Amino acid sequence: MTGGEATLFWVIAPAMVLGALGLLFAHKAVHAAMSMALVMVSMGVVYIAQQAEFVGVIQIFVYSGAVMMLFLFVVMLVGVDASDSLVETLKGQRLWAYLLAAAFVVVAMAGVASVTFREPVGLAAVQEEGTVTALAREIFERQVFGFEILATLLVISVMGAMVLAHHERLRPVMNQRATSNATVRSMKWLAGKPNPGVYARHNAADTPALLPDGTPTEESVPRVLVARGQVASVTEYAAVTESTDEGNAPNTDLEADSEGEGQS
Amino acid sequence: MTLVAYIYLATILFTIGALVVLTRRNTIVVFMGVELMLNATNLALVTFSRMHGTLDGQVYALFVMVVAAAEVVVGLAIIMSIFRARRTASVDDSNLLKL
Amino acid sequence: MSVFETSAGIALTETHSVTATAADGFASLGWLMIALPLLGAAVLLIGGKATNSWGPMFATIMSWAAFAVGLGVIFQMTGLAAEERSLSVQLWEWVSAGDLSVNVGLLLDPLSMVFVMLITFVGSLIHVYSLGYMEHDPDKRRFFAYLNLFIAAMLILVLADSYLVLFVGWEGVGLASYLLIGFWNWNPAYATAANKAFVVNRIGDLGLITAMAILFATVGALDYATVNESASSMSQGALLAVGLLLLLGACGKSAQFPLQSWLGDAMAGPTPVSALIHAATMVTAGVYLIARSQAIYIETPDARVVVAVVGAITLVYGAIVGCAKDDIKKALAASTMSQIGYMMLAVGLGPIGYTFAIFHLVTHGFFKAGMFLGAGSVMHGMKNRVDMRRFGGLSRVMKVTWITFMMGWLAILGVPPFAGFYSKDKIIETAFVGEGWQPWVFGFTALIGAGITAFYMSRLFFMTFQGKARWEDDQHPHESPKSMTVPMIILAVGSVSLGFILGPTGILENWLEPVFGHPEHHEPVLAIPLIIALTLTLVALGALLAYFMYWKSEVATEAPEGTAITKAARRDLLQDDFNEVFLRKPGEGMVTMLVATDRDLIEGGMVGKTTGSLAGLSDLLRRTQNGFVRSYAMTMLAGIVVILGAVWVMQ
Amino acid sequence: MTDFPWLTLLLLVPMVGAAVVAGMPRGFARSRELAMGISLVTLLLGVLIAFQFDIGSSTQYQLSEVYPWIPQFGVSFALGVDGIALSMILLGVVLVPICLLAAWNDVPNGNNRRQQTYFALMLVLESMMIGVFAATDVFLFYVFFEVMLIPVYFLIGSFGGAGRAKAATSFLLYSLLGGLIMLVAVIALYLQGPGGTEGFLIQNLTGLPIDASTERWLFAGFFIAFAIKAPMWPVHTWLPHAASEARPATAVLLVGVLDKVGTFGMLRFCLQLFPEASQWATPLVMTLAVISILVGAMLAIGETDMMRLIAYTSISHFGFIVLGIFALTTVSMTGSTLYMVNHGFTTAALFLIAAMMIQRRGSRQIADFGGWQRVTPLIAGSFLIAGLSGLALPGLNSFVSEFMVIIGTFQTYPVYAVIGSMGVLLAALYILLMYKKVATGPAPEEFAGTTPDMSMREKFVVAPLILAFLVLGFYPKPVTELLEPAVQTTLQNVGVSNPAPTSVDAEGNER
Repeated sequence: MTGGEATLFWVIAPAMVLGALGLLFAHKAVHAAMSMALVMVSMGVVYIAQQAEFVGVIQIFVYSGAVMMLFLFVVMLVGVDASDSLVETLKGQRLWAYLLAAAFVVVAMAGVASVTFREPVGLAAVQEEGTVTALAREIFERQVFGFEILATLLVISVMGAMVLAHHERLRPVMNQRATSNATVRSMKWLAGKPNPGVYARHNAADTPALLPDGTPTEESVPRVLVARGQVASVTEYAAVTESTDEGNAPNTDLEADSEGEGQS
Repeated sequence: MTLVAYIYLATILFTIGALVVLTRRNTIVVFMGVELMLNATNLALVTFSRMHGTLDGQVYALFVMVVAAAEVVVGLAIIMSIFRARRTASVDDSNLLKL
Repeated sequence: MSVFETSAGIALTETHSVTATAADGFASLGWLMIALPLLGAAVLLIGGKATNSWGPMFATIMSWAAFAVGLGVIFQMTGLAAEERSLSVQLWEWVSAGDLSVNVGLLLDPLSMVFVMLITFVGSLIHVYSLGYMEHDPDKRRFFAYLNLFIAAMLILVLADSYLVLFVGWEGVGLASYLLIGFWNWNPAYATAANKAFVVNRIGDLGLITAMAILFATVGALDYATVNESASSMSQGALLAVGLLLLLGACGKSAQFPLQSWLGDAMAGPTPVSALIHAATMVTAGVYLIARSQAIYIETPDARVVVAVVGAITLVYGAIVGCAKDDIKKALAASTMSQIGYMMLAVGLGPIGYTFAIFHLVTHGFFKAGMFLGAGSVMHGMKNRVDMRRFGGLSRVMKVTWITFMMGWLAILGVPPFAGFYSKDKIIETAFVGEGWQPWVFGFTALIGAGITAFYMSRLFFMTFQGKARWEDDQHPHESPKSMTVPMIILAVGSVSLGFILGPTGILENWLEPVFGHPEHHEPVLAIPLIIALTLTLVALGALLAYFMYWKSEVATEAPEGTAITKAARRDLLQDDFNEVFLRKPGEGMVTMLVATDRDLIEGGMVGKTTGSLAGLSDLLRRTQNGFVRSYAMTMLAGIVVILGAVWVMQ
Repeated sequence: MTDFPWLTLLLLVPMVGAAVVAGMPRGFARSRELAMGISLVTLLLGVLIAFQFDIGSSTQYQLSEVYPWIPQFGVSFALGVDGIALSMILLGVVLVPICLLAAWNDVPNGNNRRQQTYFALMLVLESMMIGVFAATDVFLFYVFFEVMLIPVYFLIGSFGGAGRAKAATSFLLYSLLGGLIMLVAVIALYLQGPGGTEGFLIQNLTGLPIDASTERWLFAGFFIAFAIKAPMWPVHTWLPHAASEARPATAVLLVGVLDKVGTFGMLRFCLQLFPEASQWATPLVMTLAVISILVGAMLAIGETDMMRLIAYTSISHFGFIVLGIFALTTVSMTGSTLYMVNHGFTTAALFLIAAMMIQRRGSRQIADFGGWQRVTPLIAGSFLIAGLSGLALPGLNSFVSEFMVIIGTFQTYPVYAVIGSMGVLLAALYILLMYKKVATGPAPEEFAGTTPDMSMREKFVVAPLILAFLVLGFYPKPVTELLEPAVQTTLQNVGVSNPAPTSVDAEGNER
């Protein structure tokens, strides 16, 4: 290891360990993914430093570029906000995990330390005709069978992913006719749902209409808004009407609303 | 300072990856832990390749990457479908291995 | 059928020996005697309902046909010199392995032919009788099939030329007896009686099997010829063992003490069965067996004495039981037991007794069968009642039955010149022959037995036919049809005449001489006329006592309380109670215990505990399989640490 | 034609037949006829093979075939028969068609494959049966010994009665336990042998110079497996469960043929391969055999379930067989091997006829019967005949063999023979008590007159069995002639000669 490489190593190795620790301790999946990406890129750099240029480039392109993006994509799909609860559900899991990990580090490092490695040969000899060429020779001559099998594996995994991600349609698509038929058959909202309420100060789709007895009805608001919890409260406008019409004390907010509405 | 330093680094990364797998419950993070472990192994392979002066280690590192990619593809698809079905990405909630 | 030249021979006393020659001419068809009734049984059983109409008649014809073949053989035999009257018919090789080789072969000799005559003649008569007796039974066909089966088995028994073939007949008659006792097995008690008969007989059979095992181990063969020849070279211990085990077999079949308990219950069968099997033929098989095995008994006087003692005990035992029974058939059964005791006593006395035993066996076959048929006839007229206390005065309404029964009664009493006088008195005389305590004990036992016999047989006769009628109200006794009375008449004629035809003329003695030899004449310890006088006096006393008690005085319709001994005698001298307490109860206890052991200790304990602990262990291991991926991963890491640690430690 | 692979063919016919039956389309209506045809072809082939067999031949195994199978481990696919094996194979191929006929309506033909599976499994079983008896390679024998369990497991487990799951598991675990112990012994035996590519052939393993303690361990390994299979007290508890929960036809093949592998194995492996150890263990084995006889019989007396009762009688009978085998005389061993054949027929008749009554009554409990002689006279009558065969009535098959066992054993072990012969008495008790409770007594009103007696099909099931009783009872010579040379060979291997009659010894004069 030359001095330059050593320097690089001492810079980049702590970075990688930090990134890994980030993965371990980050609460949010996105942060974890970002730390992971850091490790991946650094890893690519290390490969290049180790005369494995092709592998390093692939590491950066494929891993950091494709795989990590895929992770981020899924994280987005699942929910960026999703964060881990720090409460451990399995009794003793965390403690044992750290203990075992410590034991592993000690044992593994002791094992590596006890081995006497011979003087590094270096790759200069085998990569005489160029890194990529040498590697290609290796892959397409000696390991071509394994390579083919890997290719098959990739195809199969793609198929598998497609099958898994594909959503089988269980019933036929509801076209307009089917929808109207279903509506009639259900005997509900035959004449269509009520429109959103129209008020003097607000006539957006998020305000519910009022029923004859003065209660607001959620059916008049688009479903999406309900799901998002973005339905506006009727009381907001009722307060205004109350102040303009003091003599008529309302029993409830809603009644007040309706009265106010009627008067205005 | 010898090439063994890389091996130590790989060991540490591998351990951290294992810890991630053992302690984190978010499936995606666990998965990333697995990737970290694979990468640590790759690092060791590449280092050994350089030590011995053969390209085998690099080839295997490449192969591991391919396998990992395949694994990621399928694994993430599985995570997606589990998430779709159960609205959660926690490993513990899906103790499907138990009858 | 192949005919082998064999050396089947009858060894007797050292000087006297007859070798069986291969049968030729008509006698070579001797197997037909067995085959014909067997065919009858097969046709009736396999033919099913199709043979309902003609089956019984067919069976009867088959039985008579066997008789005819037997006659033919005898006729051929009479044409031969006395020494050559032992014919052998070899059929096929049956059991063979290693040193064991047993042929299915028949031995036609004077002894077996006497039995053939008795069996087929009395048997055929009883077939005829049954035509009438069983006329209205829905299962008549099955009954005749069993009868034919019995005839065939009995003929195998007496015609066999080896112990093993004899054993086939031996168990065969046991089966027929089982089937016939249980013929009306809709009554559970009858089914139980049938089982009892078979099982008690099996105890005897066990003796026979063991005897055969000893014979094979010592002599290496089971045919009479070889056994007789080698008997003298057997060790005393083996001889004694064989003698006693054969006796055990004989006791079972002949209802001798201590295996006599089944005979009384066997009266559950239809009366013709009781007459044929449990009076005339099957029960005498034991006597036949001992007589046939004379070569062994000659060598072992100890076993012979035991035979005589068993006979003596049974003859008194049966007589005592006979005095107390009110059931006409059971009283007759007790009498049978007692009379066979006489025969057993006679064969136990050795060569001098064999001929008389067979003589008594034949006459007994006639008069006892006759009396059983008479009892059947009475039951036929009395709606199957058997309680003699509700009989009485039947002499007026059932003339033929009365007369024929009377002939049998006089014969069994031993009144001259009826058959029993010649045969039984000879046995009593012979019992007095000998030295030491034996003649006195056996002689007086036989003598007193004769007196008691006179008492209980007269009691039976008077209670049934004489005195006042004590019938229940619904009874209208009537004489039985011709098919029943004719056989009774023929048997009665035999009871009257067989004695002086066969006895004083020496016909039977001469006929059997090739088998039993000519024993030297021994003088009894008492003078013969004195013995005869004593016997007749005792008989007269017994009959007179019965006359006063059961004819002249009123007979209670309900059995009186009676003394302890009467009560015991009514219960077969507590034999069944003994068996119950000492055999059945412990046996049942043992079975219950074993079942519990098997269930709790072996299946529940040994096997159950093993599987239980295994299941417990796997339950523990199952806990680790909690379904959490991370737990599993942790075990993997632990495994890796352990492996690495191990490697490290080893380095 | 002697080089023709007859035994392989015999093995393959039912196997291929099973595949054909199983492969028929779902709901195929003629699977029963097809299976029956295949089993009849097998029977025919078996008879043909029996005619190829040369009784006087001096070679131990005839019609033998040896093909290398796993030469690296010394395993070969070697088949061959001696008289004993041939008689057991013949018993099997005769019983299978009878059982198929008896099982005709066991499984209705719905819109599924159950019926086909059932009959196909029976054929597979037949094939395995042939294989296990014909194998002359210890390893091949072991393979058949274990593979045989699979069809039986499914026959019990998916076609049996209410308690089938427990019965099948119990059967499987017991057998596997024995099999595993045997496997260890098999491998250990190979290591003792000459090795090589045919190191598992019985011929190459006979007469090995093994030291005494090793030989005893090996003997124990084999014997335990066979004792479980046979089954002997105290490892018998699986049999009553299996026999009572299985379909009667399965129970027949299981008890009638398969369990004979136990006693067959004792003859062929324990005695032949470990003669010293066999003699060393004889007192123990004989004691167990006598206990089996008596305890089996007494348990039968105390049993209330008809099928279980019959199973217990088999335990008693197996005791007799083992007794005769280890008595080591020609008479007793010929008796035992003949008993193996006879017992097959007797048990078959008992199980099948009892099943006919059980099917009509709808209960296995003896107490639920009574008076059936008047309901179904023909069935009750044949049941009695079968029972009489079971209690060894002379003139029926079992007698000859039982008698030979007793007197043959008496030659060498009189005490065991006498105690064992008590089983004869107990046999009368269990059979007659059962018959009394089942068939005698007043006719039950709810069944009399309305319950059909034996159908034509059932008559065809029972008739060959009763015919076999009579033929083997009166003329067993063809079978004993087949068995005796094989027994003699075994005795020679053990190095025992028959005891001479003692009187001749004592006197020194020959008869």
